Amino acid sequence: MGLIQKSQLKSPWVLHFDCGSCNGCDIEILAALTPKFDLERFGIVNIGDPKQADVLLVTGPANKRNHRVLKNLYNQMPQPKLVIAVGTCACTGGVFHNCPNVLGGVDNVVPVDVYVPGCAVRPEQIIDAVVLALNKLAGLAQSEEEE
Amino acid sequence: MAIYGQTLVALTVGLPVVSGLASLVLPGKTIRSVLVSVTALVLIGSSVSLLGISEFTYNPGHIYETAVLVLDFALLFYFLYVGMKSKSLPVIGLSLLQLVPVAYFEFVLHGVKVENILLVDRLSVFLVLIVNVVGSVVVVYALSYMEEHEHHLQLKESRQGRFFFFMLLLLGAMNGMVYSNSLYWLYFFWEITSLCCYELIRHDGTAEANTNAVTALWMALIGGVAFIGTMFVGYYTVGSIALTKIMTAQLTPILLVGFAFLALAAFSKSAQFPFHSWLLGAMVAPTPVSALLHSSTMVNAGIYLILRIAPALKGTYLSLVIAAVGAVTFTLTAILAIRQKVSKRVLAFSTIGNLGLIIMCAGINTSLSYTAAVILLFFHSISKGLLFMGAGVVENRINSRNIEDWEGLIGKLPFTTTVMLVGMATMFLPPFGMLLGKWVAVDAIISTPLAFALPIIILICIGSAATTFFWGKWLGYLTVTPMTAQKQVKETLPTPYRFAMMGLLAVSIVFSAGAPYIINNFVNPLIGEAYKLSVTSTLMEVNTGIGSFLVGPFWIATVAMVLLGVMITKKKGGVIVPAYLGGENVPEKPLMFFTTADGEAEASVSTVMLQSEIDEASLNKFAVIIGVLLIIVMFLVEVI
Amino acid sequence: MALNTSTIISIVFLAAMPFLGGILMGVDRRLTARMQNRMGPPLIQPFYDVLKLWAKEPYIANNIQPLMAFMYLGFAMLAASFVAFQLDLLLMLFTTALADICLIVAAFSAKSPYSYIGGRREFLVMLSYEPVLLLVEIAISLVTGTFIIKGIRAYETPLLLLLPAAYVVMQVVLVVEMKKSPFDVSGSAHAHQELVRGVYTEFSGYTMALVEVGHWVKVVTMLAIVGLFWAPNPFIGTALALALFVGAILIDNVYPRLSWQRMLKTTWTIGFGLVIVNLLALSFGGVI
Amino acid sequence: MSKQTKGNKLTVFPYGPQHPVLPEPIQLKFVVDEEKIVDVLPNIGYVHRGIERAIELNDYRRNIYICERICGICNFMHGMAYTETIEKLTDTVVPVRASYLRTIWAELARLQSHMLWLGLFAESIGFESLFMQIWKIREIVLDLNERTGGHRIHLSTNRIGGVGKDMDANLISTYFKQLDKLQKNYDPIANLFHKDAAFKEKTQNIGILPKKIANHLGAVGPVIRGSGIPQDMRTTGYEAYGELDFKPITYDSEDVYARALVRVDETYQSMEIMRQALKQMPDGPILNKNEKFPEGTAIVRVEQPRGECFYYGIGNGTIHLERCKIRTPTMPNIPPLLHMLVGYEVADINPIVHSIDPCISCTERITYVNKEDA
Amino acid sequence: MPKLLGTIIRNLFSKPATVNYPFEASPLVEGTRGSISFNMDRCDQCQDCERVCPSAAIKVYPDDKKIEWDQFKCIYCHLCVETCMHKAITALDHVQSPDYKKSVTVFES
Repeated sequence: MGLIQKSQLKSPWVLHFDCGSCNGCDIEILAALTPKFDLERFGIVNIGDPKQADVLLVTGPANKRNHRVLKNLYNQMPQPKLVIAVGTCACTGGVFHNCPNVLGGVDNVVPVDVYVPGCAVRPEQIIDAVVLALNKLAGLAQSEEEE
Repeated sequence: MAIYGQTLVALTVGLPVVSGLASLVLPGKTIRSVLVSVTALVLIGSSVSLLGISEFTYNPGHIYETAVLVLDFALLFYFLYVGMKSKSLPVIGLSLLQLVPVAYFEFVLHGVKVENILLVDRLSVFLVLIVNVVGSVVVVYALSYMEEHEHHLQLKESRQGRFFFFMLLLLGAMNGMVYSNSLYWLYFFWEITSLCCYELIRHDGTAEANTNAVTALWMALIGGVAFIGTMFVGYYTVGSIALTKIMTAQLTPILLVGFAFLALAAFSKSAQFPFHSWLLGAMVAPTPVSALLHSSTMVNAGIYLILRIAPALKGTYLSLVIAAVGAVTFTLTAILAIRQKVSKRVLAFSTIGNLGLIIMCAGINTSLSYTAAVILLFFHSISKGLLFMGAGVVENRINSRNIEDWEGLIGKLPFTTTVMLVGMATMFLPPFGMLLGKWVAVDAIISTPLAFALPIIILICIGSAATTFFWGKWLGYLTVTPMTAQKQVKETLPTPYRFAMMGLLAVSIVFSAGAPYIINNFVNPLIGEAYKLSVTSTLMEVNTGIGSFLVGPFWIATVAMVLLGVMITKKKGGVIVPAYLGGENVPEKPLMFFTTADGEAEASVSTVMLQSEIDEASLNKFAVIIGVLLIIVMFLVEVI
Repeated sequence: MALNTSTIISIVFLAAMPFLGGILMGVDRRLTARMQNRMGPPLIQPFYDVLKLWAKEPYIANNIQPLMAFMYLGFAMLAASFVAFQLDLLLMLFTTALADICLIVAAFSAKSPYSYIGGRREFLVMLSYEPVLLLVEIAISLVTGTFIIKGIRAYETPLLLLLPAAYVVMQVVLVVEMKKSPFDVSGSAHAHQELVRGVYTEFSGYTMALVEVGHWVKVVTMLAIVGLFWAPNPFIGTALALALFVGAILIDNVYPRLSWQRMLKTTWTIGFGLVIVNLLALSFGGVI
Repeated sequence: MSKQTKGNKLTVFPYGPQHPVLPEPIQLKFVVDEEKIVDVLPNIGYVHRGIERAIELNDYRRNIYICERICGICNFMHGMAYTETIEKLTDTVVPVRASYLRTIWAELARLQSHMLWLGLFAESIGFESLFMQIWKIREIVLDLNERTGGHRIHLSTNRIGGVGKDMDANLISTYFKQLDKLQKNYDPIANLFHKDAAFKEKTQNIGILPKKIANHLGAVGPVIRGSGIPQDMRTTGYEAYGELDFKPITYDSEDVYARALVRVDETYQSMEIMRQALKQMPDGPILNKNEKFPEGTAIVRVEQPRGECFYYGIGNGTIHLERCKIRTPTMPNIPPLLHMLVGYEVADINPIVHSIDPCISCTERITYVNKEDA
Repeated sequence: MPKLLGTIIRNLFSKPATVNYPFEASPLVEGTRGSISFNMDRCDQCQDCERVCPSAAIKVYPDDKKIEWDQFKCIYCHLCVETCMHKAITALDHVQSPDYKKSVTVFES
């Protein structure tokens, strides 16, 4: 069992969904994949297909139009799965907090495991967030084993 | 022993004719069913019994010879009548081209006398087996099919008597043909198959059916004319029209022209380029007709003729041209089949292509290639019969011949579709027999001189990839099922359907798995008559000396894999989730997605046809031109 | 069957094939990363991926799909065993086609437009590399006189010296087979494309793991065939195979994805053209 | 459509809102015949947040930040356009140095955006290593961004009446140095875009947008310049552009390749403009504070990386704007996009969609009418 | 000849451009806009920062002399730093780290 758990920690494939952000965080996520930051060091691949993804990176506030898309994508991801809210908007709505069409943070729609503040977030923060999320997954897997 | 053999010969030729006549005369569905079923059983039984008999000759007697003569003239006059009725110049012309020379040949030259009129050897027996087993199954299948068909057409008066008469007559004529040693008798039975073919194609009586039937007829009549050419050549060079005499005679250019005539006849019957259009037109007939024409009878007549004369042509240029015609046909039809929409047209192109492959193998004319040809012939008949029967059932169920409507058929007609899927797999995938044949064919090609083999190698490479393509995409399209966990649909089928399809399926699988046995016991003895043996097969393996096909281990591995796969996937199980649709799935509706203004749209898929890439019209034209050119070359090479 | 040394070696080789494939994929990802001036994942990353996928919650598209995914791996292994036990090369090719068909049926059966178009493209991939590979194999056996690998290995002259063009053609075949740019039309390992994941779109969890391993095995099988080009010395053969492997990665990194029409044109013209020229040269040279 | 394809069953599939090639949610419903695109229907609104309404609700001084976050890529230009609008409404004169700084940073943003686009475009055509290469170089621009404004993406240096940060001599020399480094690294990539045969094959003769139709459908920015029409808002001479020497870049081949080349050349152009501006920039104040409340109407048009951006503001003398209408460049480019797509293959979807450089978060604001006021 | 070939081969034999971030520090640029900190001794609860904050991340409770700063709502624009007349807000250059839960930093005198 140890081997599989280790694999889960070593190979988080991410799915990125833009929920209505300003693009700042999106391009930083992409930037995190590029040579300077190279998320692939951690086995991270931007897979783009919810059915094969482990980590859902959400940017931007949930709004009245796209919350169903977010929900759908989350439901199409098999367990174990993690959700990381990337950016201030995804955490709370941020600068869009009083926009009429915005529901607020994405935790209104799907359960969020890690919140990353920043507008826009820096690639280093994304790396930190993934490490945090994986720690949480490790904790989860351990507690399951105890049961 | 001889008596026993002669009885079986008489049975296989006479019984279908008699029971066919009976079905024409006797009314009633039950009587007909019983009659046909019994005939089928007897035919299967007697053809299997024939396997135990070694070579013998047989002269039926004067009365039969006279009868053949009279009937032949009657037949030719009928063709003339048909030509006049349908105002078809080719039919009239070709009928006259036969009538006059035959009359001259018979009444002036008295050339039809032959010592051994009938000759039963391994090749005949093998062909009889194919004709009767597959043919009988198709005829039984037709019992159910024609009921549904006539119900569908809402006919007031049943025309099934006529239908089964010609079906059975076709079987009888085929049997008679493969026994014939006299070219005249061969020619006579040949013309009867043409007649049956004509009558069966126009069975439904629509305008399209009539036109296509006439086309089929005049193309078949070209074969008849070619036969007469051979008869004259035989008479003037060898002094006899017995096949055995002609084949053993010293090859002279004139004699080769005679063989070229026979090859031409074979091409016209086997629908090789440029004669492929009649077989495509024959699709208008009820499906059992197609099943019969494509699998075991009609087209096999041409193959039989080529296989029969091939040993005499060893090492001639004529043989190479025959191979070239086959190879070109194989490749071009495989490409054309990709873009066909009508299910039966795909099957038809596949038939033409596979016949081309067999003719190519016969033309290459080595021991190995001849083996390949026989294996291919055997398995092709079974698989194609199966596929046509499946296609017929589907057609009657969903009222469409368009394969675009076949999407996800496995959910609607699980039994028939499974039969079809396996049937398709037997056509092009290992470890089934057709692929074994193709594999032997490739081995055969590389053991021939390169200068000649290279173009054929390239044609085969392209052709077999295209074959995989068009079968595979069709096979895949049948499995396109929506994502919901749906209830298993029960499919009810009449017994003849079930019997026919299950029977042929079982035959196909068992013989594929037992291919080494088949090769040892049926194919090799047949090869041994004309060639040195080159394929050795043990219980598990077929070895050509160039490669080895491990039939046994392959089957064991495949079966083990399926079992293991079922076990593991059962254990793992899984939750069925809707398809990926960009996250806009409509809840509870697996194939719908939200689109503009929150409207719902259905995600759909089309078939793969490469319609904009393959230009059928110009390819067809090209095929005809190259076919005509090759035939001209075929007659010219003798001069060299 | 008596267990002798060569049989044991064959069994070990067969069992090692998936692992070899995994390591090669790791090397591939590492090399690709380095070519892009990145550090890249650990070498055994592909194993992490597959193990993780295996343990994920099983999501399937329908009941046919998992079985077909398993059959894909199974037939890929069967094809590999033809190489491992030094049997018939031609049969190996047909078995590979069978594996491909299984993958495509799995993709088709999901009735998802993306995986369907991916499957359609996978057919075109087959259409483009199969005849060429068949021709190369025929060329090999025209030279050696046999399709059986054991016989090919017993041939004394290294094939590379006789069939240099066929070796070059194998590079094209390998690029297509490894699903690398410019011919990753049906679904590439990790690159994004218009079809999301193409033929892999509807696989998830253990079905994806099966397909992934199947792909590794197929790549190793193909490399093993390349190794035949210098059969007398297995080390040089391996080096030849690895050279093409690195070549494929290099090509992947310097080309964008081209259309399937282009793929078909390239493989057919290069494949048929070069092999025919090579064979004709050999024929005039009197070798065959 | 040709005769042959008539009556075939068609494939229908949604492209987006989540799609790995699209960083942003937009849905295009495609109807394809085998692989040929027959019809395409756009579905937008996934990023709609109601920013225009929020601008009306907020204190007008706070809106710079929300405007900047209309789009993270052209954030500086949105902030600039908004401040220009307010400056027009409040009759504020911007100091010369401030307008030069704005010009420099606007071009820096263009540089960043075009590099980002070139990378994304490379990835969309399956050229991952080129994507990595371009984005590696782009880090130089982001570095300059961070040195200037303290953040990699959002500069946030616009203030009403000028700019909030100045550049000292040290920073200016860094700019020159980094620009040279950037250009040196960028040359081989530009060379690739101009000359690589495979790249040409992938992008030439697809997504054709004839000059006439481009004009008719109102395309803007590199899209219309790729169709040979030299339309560039910078030539109107806002901020310091009037004093700088540049010409709009156009290509005549009307296809995806032309649009890519327009952007490739514009990166050089941006670098050149920045160098000119940095050299010509006078000393002086950078902020001119004005406490008036906005009144009247104003229209501002700036050239963003994606094309013309249009701001229309109505002030009523209070702390709130009466109305603020923003038309961003992607919106007018969507109808031309639909025209470009039909008739090409599925494989061409990515390059064609990316050729307009879609910025959906820019696009998605609908007109919001307050019932009580109307 | 593909134009990228030279670059690719050069890349292969040169050191990766990657900063191995969590294991080695990422070089921080001077003047990065990071978190903020309130110096409550200088603050006179004028609420200017609360008014200008574009995302309403700062809440000033003048009665309790307490400031709540929601670091998950803050957009790190440092407008408050610019605005504060008493220079009571310090701009830090380290960015806020991610967390499992959203939390609010409270500054009390």
